[in-house]
Amino acid sequence: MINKFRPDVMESLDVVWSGASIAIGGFGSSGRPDALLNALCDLDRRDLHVIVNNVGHDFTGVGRLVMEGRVRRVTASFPILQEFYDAYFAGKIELELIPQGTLAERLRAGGSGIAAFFTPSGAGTMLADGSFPLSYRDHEVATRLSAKETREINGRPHVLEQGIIADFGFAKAQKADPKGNLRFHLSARNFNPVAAMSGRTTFAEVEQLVEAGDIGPDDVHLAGVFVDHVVMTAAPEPANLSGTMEKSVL
Amino acid sequence: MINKFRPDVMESLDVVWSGASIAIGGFGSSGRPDALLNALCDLDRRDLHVIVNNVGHDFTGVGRLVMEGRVRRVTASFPILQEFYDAYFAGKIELELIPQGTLAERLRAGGSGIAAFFTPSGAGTMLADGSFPLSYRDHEVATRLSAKETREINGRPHVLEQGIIADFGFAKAQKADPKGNLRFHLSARNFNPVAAMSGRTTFAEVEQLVEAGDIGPDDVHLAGVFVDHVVMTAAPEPANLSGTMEKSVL
Amino acid sequence: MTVNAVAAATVIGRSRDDIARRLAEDLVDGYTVNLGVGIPLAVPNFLPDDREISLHAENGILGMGPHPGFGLEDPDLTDAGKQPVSLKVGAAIVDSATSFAIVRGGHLDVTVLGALQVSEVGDLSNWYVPGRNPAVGGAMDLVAGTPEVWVCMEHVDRKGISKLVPQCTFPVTGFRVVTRIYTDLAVFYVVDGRLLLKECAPGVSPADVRNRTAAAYTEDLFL
Amino acid sequence: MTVNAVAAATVIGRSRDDIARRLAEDLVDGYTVNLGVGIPLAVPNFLPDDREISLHAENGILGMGPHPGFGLEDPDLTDAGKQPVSLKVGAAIVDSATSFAIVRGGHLDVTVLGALQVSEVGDLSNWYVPGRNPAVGGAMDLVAGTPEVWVCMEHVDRKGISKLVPQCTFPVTGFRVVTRIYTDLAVFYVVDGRLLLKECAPGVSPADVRNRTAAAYTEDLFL
Repeated sequence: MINKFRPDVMESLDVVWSGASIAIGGFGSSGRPDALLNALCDLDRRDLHVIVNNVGHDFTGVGRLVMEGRVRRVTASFPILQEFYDAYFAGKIELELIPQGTLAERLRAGGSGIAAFFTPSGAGTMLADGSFPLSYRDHEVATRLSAKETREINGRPHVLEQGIIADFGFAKAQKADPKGNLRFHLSARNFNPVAAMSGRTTFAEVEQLVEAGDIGPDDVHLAGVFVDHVVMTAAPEPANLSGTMEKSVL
Repeated sequence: MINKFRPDVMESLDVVWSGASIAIGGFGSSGRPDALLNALCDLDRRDLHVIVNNVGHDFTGVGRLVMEGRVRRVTASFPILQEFYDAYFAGKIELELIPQGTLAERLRAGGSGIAAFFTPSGAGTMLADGSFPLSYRDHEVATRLSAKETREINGRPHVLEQGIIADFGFAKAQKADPKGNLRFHLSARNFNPVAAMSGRTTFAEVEQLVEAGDIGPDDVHLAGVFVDHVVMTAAPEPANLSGTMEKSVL
Repeated sequence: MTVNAVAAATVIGRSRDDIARRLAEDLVDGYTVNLGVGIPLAVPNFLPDDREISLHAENGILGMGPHPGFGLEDPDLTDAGKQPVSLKVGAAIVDSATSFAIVRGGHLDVTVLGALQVSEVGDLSNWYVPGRNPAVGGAMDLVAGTPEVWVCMEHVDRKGISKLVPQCTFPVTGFRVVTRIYTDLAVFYVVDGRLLLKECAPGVSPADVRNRTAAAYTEDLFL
Repeated sequence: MTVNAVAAATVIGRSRDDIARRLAEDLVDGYTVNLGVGIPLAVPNFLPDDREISLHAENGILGMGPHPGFGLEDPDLTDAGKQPVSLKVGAAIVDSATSFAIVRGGHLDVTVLGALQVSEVGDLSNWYVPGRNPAVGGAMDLVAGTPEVWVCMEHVDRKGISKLVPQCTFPVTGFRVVTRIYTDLAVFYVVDGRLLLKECAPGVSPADVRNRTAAAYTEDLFL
């Protein structure tokens, strides 16, 4: 019988290598796969390329990876964390900044065998014209994001964006069954399905393991075919996170 | 209060003009919006461009439109109906034949503001190289599908496919609430979500109208923002269609 | 055209809340709307009771409601600013790819955004101040995909310099995307790449607007 | 190389069911597989009990089961051939765009298809016989996206002509996509654009295969 449940997060995640690219779900701390991210730190992986919407507002989640110097490049739309920017301007991390919708679509495209697509988002801007600083050295621009191919379609300029196939996908879900079928809760869904699709090998951390059949065929949010390994979150989510919410005020 | 329920199919569909392009859900007769298609015939609309996976195996659904000579062009992957092919070879209907996955993705792309995308499906084949007959005259090829732009990406040839924005989208669902949120049943979902996304104006025919809130926020298959008008199916689906199934054997 | 910064102190137009209130009047019953940070966040407070406006949040909410009240926050239900929110009856959740399919595909009616600058042809700058931390979020998708992009902003910045400019000097978010501008002093429409002054705020004269506006525009006031 | 059509009558290899049975042996526990029409449809009948193979149908089913039995058919649950099917426990339904995201994105393990012709570098022709009604369905997506494309077919056509050819003469479905070929006479692998004879059917000799095969290949028989 197919059973994607893995009892030990650390053992399961040991296949992730230093230098890997990892697509990570979550929007801020909502739906962020913290158990996987912490395990990655505990396993001492380094030189990572993380593809994620936000780096975070504190030293948890991707913020911890950044603070511990484990990240070589971030592909994101809204990093937030000041310490991330400090590392960026200091030349320690590259930032591939892309529009949020482009990020979501690039992850979906990569996971869907779509090599590239034309979108109007960002056409003609600094994020498409080759001027945005990808990296700094001594607080001077060292390299810039490559200019993106632009084409007029239906009378409007569009930029060509590449699908992202990540070495690994990290998702956080509410529930999983042994086939890897996932169900998310409210807006914690966000980037998790597309991060899972983008990964060559995908890990899902979940709050609840259920029996096969407990998630009805019409109630599956992400089909198990996109998921390779299911682990439990380190701790169940507290019912009320108002304390955390206060901290997340920008 | 937003209420997308429309009591009269004919009155509601009267906005569809002859010559319109219509993206239609369904896979064979499963999930096919027959009430909408019949109303279109009863309203005597002609010269239509239908975008649909199958023309059908009999004279219902899109088959009726074809048999009544109302269709100028079919964009499809698997037409099936012999009378459709007769009309095609006789020069009465154009056939834009495209791979099924390309059809699904073109509809989603059009509805998602993605103007075009590169896919490996069909690269180098008759469906991409400009040789496939789009139309016949006196049983000789009159015009051919345009050759598609091809590009090598990641070492493999890909073809550029355009997003499809249809004038109208026709979908069939199991349930709708007044906001137009839809829920589908099993494999009758198929092309319905993407046909709905592709339409500038979208009609959904449903078996059941429910109150707002009856479909939970995590249980919506297609958000009401993609749906403009909701009508009832002409007749409720019988619980058991084994008779119809017999007829559907190819 | 130069801007008379001194004159700014002598004219009092709409408050930030009043800008949001004025914009809210123009939202049509049944619209689906995305609200950016800043003044736009006040818009829901001023929607007329007889209109149902559905709010979209980039992180995948359609039918977003206000803060649920202290102690009722759900970490799995936050808006695009990571703040706790509630859901209206009939709300739907989508993933991020579908959320931006809705945005890019033109399925929203209006996007309401703040701005650093708007040019006289409707170019918008609102994502990046060079030298500060760069972040873009969904702004470029929202302006590229939404048919109506309405800006709410102060007419002039803290130094009294017009934010309506001949050409944007800050990095651009989208070109020729803004369709309306609501400021403390006036309401402008952008039609076919031309800026039209449609309305002055109560107590503000067309001359007051002229003195504080660097962009070229035509007066086309509602009667 | 010419094909000795007369010889075909004197060799009896695997039946169509036996071709499906032979292929089924090679499916690994846990695989997700798409089955085309023809011989591939018989594959589920021969899966060993100790292996769980998930079946995908293009119209959006993962975990498809057999016909539910007469009287239990559901018009909302059919396979890619429009036939009534059932669901296995733990099945999932997806829309057509996601179904082909799964296909194109390489998330299936094996696609099993019938063929008109397979070339010696693994080109496949199976979608169209010129002069007949053209239809393609999901074949081009399946061969473009699935890492393993296994063909089941008769070794020669009704006229005794080899379906393994130096170059496809029928319109091609996909270039260099086929990885294995299971016929009534033999099993071939395609490795780095070269055809390898891995196995002859019981009672069939390498010479029998050679006599009925127009494509160039190397003998690389399993010991």
